[in-house]
Amino acid sequence: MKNNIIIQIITRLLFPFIQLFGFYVIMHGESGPGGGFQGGVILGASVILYVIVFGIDEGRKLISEKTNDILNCTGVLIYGGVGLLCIIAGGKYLEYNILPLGSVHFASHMGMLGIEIGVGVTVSAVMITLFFETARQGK
Amino acid sequence: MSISQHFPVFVILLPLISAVLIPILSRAKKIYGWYISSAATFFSFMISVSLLRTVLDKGEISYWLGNWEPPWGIEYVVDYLSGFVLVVISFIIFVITLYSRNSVDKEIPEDKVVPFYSIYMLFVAGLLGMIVTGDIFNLYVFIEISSLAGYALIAVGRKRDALIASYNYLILGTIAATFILLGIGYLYMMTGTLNMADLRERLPALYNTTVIRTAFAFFSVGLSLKIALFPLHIWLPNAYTHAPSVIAALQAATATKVGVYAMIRIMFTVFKPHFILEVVPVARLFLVLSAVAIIAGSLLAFGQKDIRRVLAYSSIGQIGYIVMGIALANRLSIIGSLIHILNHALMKGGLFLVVGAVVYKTGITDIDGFKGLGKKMPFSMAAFTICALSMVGIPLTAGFVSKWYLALGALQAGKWIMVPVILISSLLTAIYFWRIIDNIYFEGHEVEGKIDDAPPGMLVPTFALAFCCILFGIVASIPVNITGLAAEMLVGG
Amino acid sequence: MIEFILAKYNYWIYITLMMIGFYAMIAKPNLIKKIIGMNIFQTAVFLFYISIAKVKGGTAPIEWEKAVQYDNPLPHVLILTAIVVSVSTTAVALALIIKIYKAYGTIEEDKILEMNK
Amino acid sequence: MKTTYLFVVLITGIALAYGTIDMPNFGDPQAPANHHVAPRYIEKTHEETGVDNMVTSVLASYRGYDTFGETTVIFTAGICVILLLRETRDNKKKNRRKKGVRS
Repeated sequence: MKNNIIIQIITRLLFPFIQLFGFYVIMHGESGPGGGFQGGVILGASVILYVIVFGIDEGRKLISEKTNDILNCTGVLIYGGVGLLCIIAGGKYLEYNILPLGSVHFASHMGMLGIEIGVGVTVSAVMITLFFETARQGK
Repeated sequence: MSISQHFPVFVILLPLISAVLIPILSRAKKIYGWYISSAATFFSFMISVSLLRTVLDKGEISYWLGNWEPPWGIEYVVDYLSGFVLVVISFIIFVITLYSRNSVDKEIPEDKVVPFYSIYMLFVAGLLGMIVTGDIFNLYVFIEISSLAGYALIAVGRKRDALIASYNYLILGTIAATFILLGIGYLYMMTGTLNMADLRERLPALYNTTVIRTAFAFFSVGLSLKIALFPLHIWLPNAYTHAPSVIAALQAATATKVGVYAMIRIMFTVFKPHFILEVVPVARLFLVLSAVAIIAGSLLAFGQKDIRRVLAYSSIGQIGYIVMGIALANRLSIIGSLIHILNHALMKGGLFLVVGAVVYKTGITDIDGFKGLGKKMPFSMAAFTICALSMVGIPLTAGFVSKWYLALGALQAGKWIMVPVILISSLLTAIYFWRIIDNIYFEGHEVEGKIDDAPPGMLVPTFALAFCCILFGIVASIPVNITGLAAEMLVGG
Repeated sequence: MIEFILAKYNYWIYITLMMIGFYAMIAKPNLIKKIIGMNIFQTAVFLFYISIAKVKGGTAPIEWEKAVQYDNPLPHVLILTAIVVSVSTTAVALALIIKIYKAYGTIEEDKILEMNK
Repeated sequence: MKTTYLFVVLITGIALAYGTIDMPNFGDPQAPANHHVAPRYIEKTHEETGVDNMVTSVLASYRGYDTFGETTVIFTAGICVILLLRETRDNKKKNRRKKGVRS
């Protein structure tokens, strides 16, 4: 699809909006359907769409193998890190209420948001990894 | 507020976080992967020991994740049983991790070492998580972590057969895990809870419903597949044969043991012994299956030429011993089972480590290729002989203790027929190991070229395991006391 | 009898699906078809869990002033986890199949077993 | 061979059907699954965690550790695929050379 100008332009147009929607779904998980996993998959899908249209080499310019590998790990680290923060703050593992952020509800909110972001990062990065690693096999 | 109250969760977090850190930190140098893994498994082992000591002093530890009280939140439980198994498994894992450095250098392509160690640590985290958890769905999640990692680890074996072995393991493992998931769903449907202790209280009223019986059937089949109980063992020989040596040792010594532990949890903690003995007499079925497994495993080990295949089939027989103890379900037999978990992990781990050392030095896995190795690799072969003697169950080795308790348990349960089964199988084991030991020491020098013994990085861990085989044969009272407490907790007096 | 069957119709559907998937998983010689079977098999279990969660007249478990009754949120959570597990297993299985195809040149199980002899 | 497989599948199906006999009806509000643990999630979510979506509150807070496990599973899958499929440039060159020899 490298020569099809219509698809290329439409993809470029849609690309930021798909990502915006992905972020929205991650953030919105607390009050409506959504959450880290779903949003992460949408984020990953945006990159996959981009790679399908522009090819693997262009896609690697967008997100390099090294960044991708590090993002894979970052998500789990964020999740584990939030848990450890709760221990440092004097609670049990993953006890968000204890985080010193003012009100209990706000702390709990922030804790959940933190782990949702962690899940989202890992899921999107892994989706991209899966796609790149399998797509490269065709070469 | 001391840090030690968080130990139950740190045992799992250490390997898990290090699995995540390895791909980031060992970009600079490949060997960092091994350093991080060794450190993490060492601290996990230390924490396990400290947990067991706390349990022995003060009784059961319960850790509420997120501080939600069970059954609403997830609970971690360390009691006599999980404390004991935790120490055993984390010790074996630590020893094998120490050993892995040379073997991985030799058998894993250089560019795969970093992800290899990362998955290795995930596998470890999955196994340890399965032991500590007190929540039945959490158990499923950790089963899946360890099995997914296990599939990939087997697939990195050098030959292409490893791929197909891993694929078959994946299909059967997924069937097993899905059956377990289904069983969990059935239990939840009837009780409304996922906490093991809570299930134990709520289930007896429902023992006569078809739903609970089906749930138990699916748990049994799923877990039997995971531990490779005899008719469901087909994935195991190929997986152990084609996996890299370190992984074969790790799988043989720990993965099936943790599966057996999960089985004990389901049968004696979630359900009560009364259920498998009287309400639905599956204990009898398991007893027959275990007897068949013991004999068939030993017989099948006979015809094999590849040493790893001999060990794999012998594993199937040894799993039979452990299940036999569970099926007899009295105090002595449970002690026998639990000690056999320890012993078999030590012996089979030791044997596979020696095989790994031979592969490292010569690349030979045929039994015939072992001829004359007794002179070329005297230390490795000495360790092999000790572990083999322990497998046979010679007095003063660890293998004797567990078989003794299993036989006592069988007599107490009035199933005296199991005693000759144990004796015959020991005899068969003696014969097929004799074939190998005969090759090692008394046959001519077939191995050509200059071969010296394995490097100390491999010898020391192997000897640590072999030494423990003798240690726990002579000082049997330590494991017997601890498992005695665990058995009392499980089946009462 | 009819009432008994109708009252549990979701469960009958899930049992049928599960049997289809299970059969494909163990009987099909094509490795990809096995994976398809595996997915049907696991999806059947998801259907079972979601069926447990349903309460007559209940709405999605998100707070809403007009709601009279909510569905049970716990099975939804469990199955979210199980879906992720299923996706991961499928990914690993497909990666294995790619490697197998490269090593053997086929993905028919019987041919591979012949080659291994 | 096919009949054996069919037999296994049928046994499984019969076991499942047997298990269905005592199940609560579909959508039954009185089913035990809806009574022991679940009501707290429904009634107290807002009070205890401050979010409106009960699925999220259970997923992230009450049973947050399961979700940690879930994230680990997906991470495992990613690393597994990297382990299985990734080839560095050196290996690729070697492979090409091998192919060249064959042709």
